[in-house]
Amino acid sequence: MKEVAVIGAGMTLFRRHLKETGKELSYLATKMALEEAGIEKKDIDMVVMGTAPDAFDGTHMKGEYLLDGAAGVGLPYCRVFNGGGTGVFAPIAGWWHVASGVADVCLVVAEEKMGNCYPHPQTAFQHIWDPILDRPLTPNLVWLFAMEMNRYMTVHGIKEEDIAEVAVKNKRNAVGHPCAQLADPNITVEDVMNSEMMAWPVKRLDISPPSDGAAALIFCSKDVVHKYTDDRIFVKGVGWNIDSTMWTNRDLYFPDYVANAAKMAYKKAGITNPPKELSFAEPYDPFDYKECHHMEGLLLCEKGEAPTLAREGVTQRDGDLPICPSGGLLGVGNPIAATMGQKMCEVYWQLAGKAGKRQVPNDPQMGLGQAWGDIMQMATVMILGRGS
Amino acid sequence: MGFIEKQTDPTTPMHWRGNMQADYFYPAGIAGDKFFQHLKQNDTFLATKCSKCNKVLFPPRLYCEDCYIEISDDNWIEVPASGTIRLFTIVKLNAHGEKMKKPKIMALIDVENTDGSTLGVVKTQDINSNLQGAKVKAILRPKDKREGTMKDILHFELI
Amino acid sequence: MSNEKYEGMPPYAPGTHVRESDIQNKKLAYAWWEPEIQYSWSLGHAMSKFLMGLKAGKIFGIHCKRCDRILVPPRMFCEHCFGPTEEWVELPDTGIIETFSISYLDPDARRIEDPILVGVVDLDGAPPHHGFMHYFGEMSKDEIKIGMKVKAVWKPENERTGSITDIKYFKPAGGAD
Amino acid sequence: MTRKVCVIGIGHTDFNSITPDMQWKDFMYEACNKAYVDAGVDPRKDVNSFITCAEDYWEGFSIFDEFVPDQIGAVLRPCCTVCGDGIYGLGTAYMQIMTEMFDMVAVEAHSKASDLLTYGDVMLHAFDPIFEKPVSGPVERPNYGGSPSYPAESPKPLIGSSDEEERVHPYFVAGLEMQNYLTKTKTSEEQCAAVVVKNKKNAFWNPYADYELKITIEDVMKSEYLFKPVKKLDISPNVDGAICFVLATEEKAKELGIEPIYLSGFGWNSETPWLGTRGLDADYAKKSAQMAYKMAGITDPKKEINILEIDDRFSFKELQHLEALGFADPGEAGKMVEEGTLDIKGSLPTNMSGGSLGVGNCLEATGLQKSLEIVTQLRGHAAKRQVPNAEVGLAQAWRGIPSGSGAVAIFRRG
Repeated sequence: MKEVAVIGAGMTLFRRHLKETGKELSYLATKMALEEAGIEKKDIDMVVMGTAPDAFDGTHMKGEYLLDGAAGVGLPYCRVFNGGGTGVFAPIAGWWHVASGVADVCLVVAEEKMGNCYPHPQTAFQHIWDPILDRPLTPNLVWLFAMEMNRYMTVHGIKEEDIAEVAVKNKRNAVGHPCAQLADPNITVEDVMNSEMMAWPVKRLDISPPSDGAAALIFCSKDVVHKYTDDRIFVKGVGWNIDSTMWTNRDLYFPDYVANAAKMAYKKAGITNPPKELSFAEPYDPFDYKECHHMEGLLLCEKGEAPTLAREGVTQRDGDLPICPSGGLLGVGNPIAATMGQKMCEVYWQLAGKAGKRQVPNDPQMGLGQAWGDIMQMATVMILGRGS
Repeated sequence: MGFIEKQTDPTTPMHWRGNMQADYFYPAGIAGDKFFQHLKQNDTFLATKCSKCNKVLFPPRLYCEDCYIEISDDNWIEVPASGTIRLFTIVKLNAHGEKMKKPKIMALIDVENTDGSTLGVVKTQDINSNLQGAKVKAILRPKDKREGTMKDILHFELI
Repeated sequence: MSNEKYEGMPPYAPGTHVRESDIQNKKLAYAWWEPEIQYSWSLGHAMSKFLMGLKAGKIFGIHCKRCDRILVPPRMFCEHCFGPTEEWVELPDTGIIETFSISYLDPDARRIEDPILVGVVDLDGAPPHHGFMHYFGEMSKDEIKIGMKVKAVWKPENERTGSITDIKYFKPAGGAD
Repeated sequence: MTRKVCVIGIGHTDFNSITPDMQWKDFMYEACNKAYVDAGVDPRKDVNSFITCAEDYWEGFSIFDEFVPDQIGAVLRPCCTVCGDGIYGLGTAYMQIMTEMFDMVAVEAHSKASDLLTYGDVMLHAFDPIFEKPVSGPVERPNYGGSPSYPAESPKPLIGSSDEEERVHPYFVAGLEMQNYLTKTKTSEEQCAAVVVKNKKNAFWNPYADYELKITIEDVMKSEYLFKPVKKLDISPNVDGAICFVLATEEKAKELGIEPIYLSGFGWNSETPWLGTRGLDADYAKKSAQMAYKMAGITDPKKEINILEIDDRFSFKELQHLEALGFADPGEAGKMVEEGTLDIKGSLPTNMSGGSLGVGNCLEATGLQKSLEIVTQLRGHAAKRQVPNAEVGLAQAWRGIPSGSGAVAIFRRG
């Protein structure tokens, strides 16, 4: 196995609608990553595309459609997909392209254009449900999260106010992010609590917005990293795991699949005490309770303890265990697969000390990014760390 | 492992109907917007030239996909809305796989003064003639009816 | 496109924001497409039997003997042991509320005044946390809670079609766990 | 020591034009189950990672990955979807095993094309939405149910409507490509027809092929032009079928007492998605083969590779791919099929299974169907269609209209 380094990252603005086509967004993100790595298209051996449902962009075989924007013309190019988990899964695929020795330099591009689905991406979300058991009940996507959030809150006796702290933290963190869609330096818990009720217990400000956007990341083998950069940031561990399709046949209060994925990544990274050994983490936060749910799944705290940590400020950027220093999905936006930008690109920039106003203090050594997808069943985890 | 029971009664409900219907709105993009804003006012096309490989790309792009460099504003060129048929086919089936009411000629047309081509519908009297290499021009909607989409090109006709 | 410089990475935020009003006022060129995408999924044995059961006013589960687990909704194989399932079991149409939501959104994300009560029913006779999603009725948003006992309210027999909607909703069955 | 990756188990369902008795889950379960039994492994204990190759719109779900794990044995295990042909899945499994993180990986791909009622419309949905889709016909849905409703604040911003009524079938691209191939290589339509005759004949000896046919070149030539020069019989009809492969390290194979068939190389490549910019010369096949040959250490494919299963979803594609893969000079492949070189008894047996023309077009499972035949042949289990003494075989698939992407896999007997 080859050790794999990260040498460049890029991302676009995140907004509800962007004028650029998906191809053009992929190009802009890739261009930024190539500039940071100081390389050109000819230096790339293989390309991985990460993009979530075709039904958002409105193009069948969306990977094929996007490929010229993602520098895939004339190169081995493939697309991986597991719903919302794609944002961290595409980098994992990039990792195995290099770790296996098949490619020396692999570009990973993630793109999403949710604004294409008109009048609302919600229409495409109707088709993620089981056609026989669920779709006849004309479900709304928010129901799914409301049901999971309710189960999580009820089992642990958690208050909505504590969970709202997460939305406040992330939207404030996003103030330091030039691409952010919903940064707000003055938001309070009251604002979240008073925001419009969508599907109890989920309120408008508990949710990340649908967005257009793209991100890119470049991996290379340790053998060649000296050609491109003096930084030494390596992939320390990867993990992914899926649970059953039958989401009504399991207790939603704890995500076993996240724990499995995390254990796989920790084992590979040689981590035995995750909250101590990780300098910070970027768990997937499309809803505020999901950050808590995932922190517990990632074994960063005890079951039911995450909201307390949010309330006590432990997860603030300058806290003991900074969580979502990028601003996460709640603050920066949620273009499903392109959230690679706030997850793995951010972990890389933080470790490289390049995160500007968002920089986590005390010279972080090891960071984790996680995404979650499908119908509350898929977890993808990647750990980056400084090395020599 | 395997199945113990299988379906043996062909009269039980066996299918479930459904769809993935949604409507789509596609911004034409940075390059596309420029192309269509021009087409709304003019009877010519725009193309982009890559400053590295010198290829004239049609449809116009923000970037050259081979050289992977951005195309600057001064590398946009105006080209006539005409070209040469490179390839054509006579289509007899519609998207549902049924016979079309009238066969349609679909062609790849090399756009004049560019290295690219466009997909187009060709209308001609003699449907059986070999159209490869034939010169065609775009028949555009009247200017006041143009909306800035490919639909502004009604079809192509032989010159 | 904004190319404003920023300290740190990303150094700028490429992309051009478009407002909803720009779309309505046709300020940018765009294309429109309405795809026509229709399916007819084969149901398979398990789901056919389940839907025929609902038509007859019955809820069928199936027993995996290797795991000693009753699977509902039923399927022909057990995802835990990967072995076949065998024995059909008729389950009572009662259960408890596993989790729920009070939705102020309709399927197209538009607001509604009277909220929809929806959630997962953990069916009696099946293992804990096994059931399916459905609506709740004959209770108010202040009464509904996790653990509440519920019972199916069926459509009249002549209106049933062999669908999950042959059950109208689940109503309170009296008492709570 | 460098790892070697081999195939230890294969399984597939029957291939049929419709399969109304099986849900997609049962269908996938059957194929996977057979592959696990073939390899003698328990998916819940032995297989470390699972891969499915699928595209959402073929299946009818916004996120098909959700509806995969149960039936392939992947619950609470690493599992993912690769949006590509089955050979992309094999390559992905190869890479996963080479990272030393996994010893055994399962790859599944299937076609449940009969669940999809609007095949042509779905394929049109893959065209460039700005410059290509609107050329194919009206942008408005022809009055069919299930379209979304519009809130007052954002009415439908429909533009580009026209008087036309019908959208053309996306297979028109094959008409353009075939004309390009015939013009450039001086290949005749009769030579393409000979491919149809050969493959549909081979299908008689393949028990799972669904479109066997005894037919002559004249019969094919009389068949109707649908996308001139593409005739009805030049097109492979759709079929349902699921296939599963179990891949593992050489050590695992030995442990299990299985004679390994090595996956010694793979490659894939993409041309530009812009139809108008693409050369239409199957450059993707050429470049993916170069990658695979390099990985497998093959310097002279003509001499070193004995059997071929290559993409023939349109008859001319077999000839075009044969040339792109380096087995014939441009214009020579047509002569090879006429001379019988590509027959099962010929010197370069090609599409012994009947190919897509004989078996049916199984969408993203095409590459696995090709690989299945190569592995069956290398194992010596191909009965009446067995090619004697085959040591090295190549499987190749294209991602279909309108893409310019494809993949190659090379298998070698131990």
